[in-house]
Amino acid sequence: MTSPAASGPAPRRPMSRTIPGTPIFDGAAATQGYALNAMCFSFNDPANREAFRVDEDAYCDRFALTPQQRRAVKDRDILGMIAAGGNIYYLAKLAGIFGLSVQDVGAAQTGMSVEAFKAALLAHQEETA
Amino acid sequence: MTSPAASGPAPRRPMSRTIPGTPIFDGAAATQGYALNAMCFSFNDPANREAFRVDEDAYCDRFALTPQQRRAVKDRDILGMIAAGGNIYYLAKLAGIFGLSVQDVGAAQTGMSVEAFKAALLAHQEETA
Amino acid sequence: MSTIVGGIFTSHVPAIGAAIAKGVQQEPYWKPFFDGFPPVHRWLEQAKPDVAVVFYNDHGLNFFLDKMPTFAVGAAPRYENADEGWGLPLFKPFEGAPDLSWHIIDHLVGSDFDPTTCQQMLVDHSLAIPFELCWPEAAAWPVKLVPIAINTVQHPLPSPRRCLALGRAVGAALESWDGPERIVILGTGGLSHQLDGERAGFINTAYDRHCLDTLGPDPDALARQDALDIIEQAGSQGVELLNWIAARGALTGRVEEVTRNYHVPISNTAAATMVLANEAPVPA
Amino acid sequence: MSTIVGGIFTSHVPAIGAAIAKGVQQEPYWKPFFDGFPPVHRWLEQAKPDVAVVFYNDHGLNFFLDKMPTFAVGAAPRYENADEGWGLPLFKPFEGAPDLSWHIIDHLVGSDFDPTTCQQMLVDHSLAIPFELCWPEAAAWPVKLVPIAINTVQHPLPSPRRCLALGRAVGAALESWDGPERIVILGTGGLSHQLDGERAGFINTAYDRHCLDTLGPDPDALARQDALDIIEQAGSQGVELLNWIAARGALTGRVEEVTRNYHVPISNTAAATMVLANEAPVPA
Ligand SMILES: [Fe+3]
Ligand SMILES: [Fe+3]
Repeated sequence: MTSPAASGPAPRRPMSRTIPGTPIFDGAAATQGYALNAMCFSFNDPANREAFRVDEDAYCDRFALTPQQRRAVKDRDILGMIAAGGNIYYLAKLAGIFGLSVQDVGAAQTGMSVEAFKAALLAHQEETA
Repeated sequence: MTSPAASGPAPRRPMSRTIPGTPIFDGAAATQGYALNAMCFSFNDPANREAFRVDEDAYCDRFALTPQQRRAVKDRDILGMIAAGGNIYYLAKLAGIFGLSVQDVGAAQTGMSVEAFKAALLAHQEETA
Repeated sequence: MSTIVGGIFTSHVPAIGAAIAKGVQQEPYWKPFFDGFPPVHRWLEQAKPDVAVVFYNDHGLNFFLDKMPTFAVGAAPRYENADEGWGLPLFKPFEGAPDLSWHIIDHLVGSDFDPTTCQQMLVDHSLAIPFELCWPEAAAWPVKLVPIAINTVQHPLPSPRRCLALGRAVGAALESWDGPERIVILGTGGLSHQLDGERAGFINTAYDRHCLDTLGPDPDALARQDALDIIEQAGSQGVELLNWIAARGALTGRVEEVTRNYHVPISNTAAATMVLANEAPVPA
Repeated sequence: MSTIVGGIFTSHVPAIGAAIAKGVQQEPYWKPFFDGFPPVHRWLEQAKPDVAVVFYNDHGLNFFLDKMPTFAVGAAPRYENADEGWGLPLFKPFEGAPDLSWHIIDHLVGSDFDPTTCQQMLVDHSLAIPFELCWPEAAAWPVKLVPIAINTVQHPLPSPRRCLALGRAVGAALESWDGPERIVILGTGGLSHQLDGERAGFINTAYDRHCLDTLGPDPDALARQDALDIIEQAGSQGVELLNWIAARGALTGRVEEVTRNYHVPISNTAAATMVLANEAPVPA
């Protein structure tokens, strides 16, 4: 599978409405992120996960990741991947390769420790009593 | 690609409306014909066309064609393929392998000679004068 | 004449599947969630459905951005689960009901819906985990499946109003189905949660409770929000509420709440379970 | 503000591509068909479109029955043609207009259409041959592309009324597009022909003439038939008229016929070509 991008990603259009801290995966993001998401989608196949583990750079080459996407992947930078057009449903497959749980991913994006992130989730229990 | 059929084709439901001599490729036909159409779709790839040419039976096995479909393919029987759920848009790719033009296919289905079939088409020219 | 027995609404977090696989349902973290299911099982024993029509969202198993449907209806004789990227144990296969699928598709297209039809389709945890929760330890699933996938991944998402209308059109199709089947509707996903962005971990228990209170008696109220309103209130993945709204729409009769459970958190999610029985209106 | 310059409607029979490849356009069999195009070329020189929005049907190249959309909108930066099973020479690639594609998709989903969106998409002869006919000998296509595929392959087909509404919604989206583009609409396929069944070879010149006469002034009249009515009158593949009806819907102004040509037969098909110019209504 190759990226359909002929001449680099289109710039993201301004969203008509923003929700703080909440990425909206719209057409502009989908256009920008196609290569990265295509790579992540490929990880449904265990052989592809293994190929990524063996040679990460070569695997990113195969999907023609943009420099921004490559850097974010190299740095395990979730917010960076999202800024580069990554969609969390596909990125979750890459996070799995990195051994990250959804709590790890949440903590990394919010700047909290994993313990603090889990504690914040548990704190909502009181509201359900 | 494999057929999704677990236990053979469902019987075709009666159509609510029929147009004489005109197959309607509806859900019942699509269910019945999936394996045959999947095989024909695979012929977009020239390597698959070649594999079919080299060993037709083995290729039909790979797509788990029903006995009715296999027989129609073996006999180059277009109406038989359609009765077995084949759709003309996909069958056209198989017809290409058999070296049949759309006039050949038309003639075969109508029981006309190819010359007579072409002449009938040309006869409409008078109506456009 | 077929019967729509009711709707089961439940979260579908992958970690639930892992907990089932490990058999830790009675541990303190999990017990409050799994305790919501014995009433569901008792209701199912009495409702005895033969077919499940399931509104869910694909998480990048069967659909990618090359062909991303707004609404997809399965019409396969059989559906398989497959590796979603984490190498987890696979779920049992599902027997389809292609004749009923095509009946629904005919009705939808005839009612100005534009579904993508899928004669071959992999189904992911968001469909399989609710089955595991409803029918634990079944050797084979006791119901046939019609899967209906709603795009909750890529904007523009269908509006809540459109999803409710989709569900209602499916309900009307089921009512006009001549077979003897007893049909249960499932809506999976939610409630509030957010996996991505600086607001990851967002949960809104007040909004969730509002949704649980409103879904049965007044689904149109939920459908007056737009998808971004839901995301603002329930988090980016909380928008899986669209599946609940569509499923609610398919309950065409008088609905009555049979059971509900709400527990926070399961993984990053506010987990909810609800059953609404569907009583055909008594002719006057 | 963008401008919808008009619509080009034409048949897309694969044999036309073969005739172009062989350079036999002036032979007696082909000349009456190709003679329809110099007026189209003259109109295009003056209309100067930058973008083509094309309503067509995929013939089993990009879509199979595993994921068969009712309506699919391309949103790729580039589209390629590929082998459709006959090993014919490939057509030139097409530059996309993804921003405009997404604008259309946003508008469609916001208007209760349920498209499948395609960020990667192969386009077949039914899109490429009309391009070859409109811009012969172009080194590269002079327009960017937004492809919109309509299911004419597997029933239930969308109704003519729904296709007209789709086109009108696309037209409304184009009118609300802020860019300076000059946009041409294409509708491809038809007119009457039938490849399959004992009625193969069916052609109905009276019905075709009715369609050509009615499309410009009264498209709603064509949309009052259902898809099976069209098949009865125009043959099973004559239902590609749905693409024409949708394309007509995208012409939102006052339309005027620029040129038409009708010739029977090309291969098994009654071949037609028509241009309708689109004049924005003058504000009162
Ligand atoms: Fe989910
Ligand atoms: Fe065609």
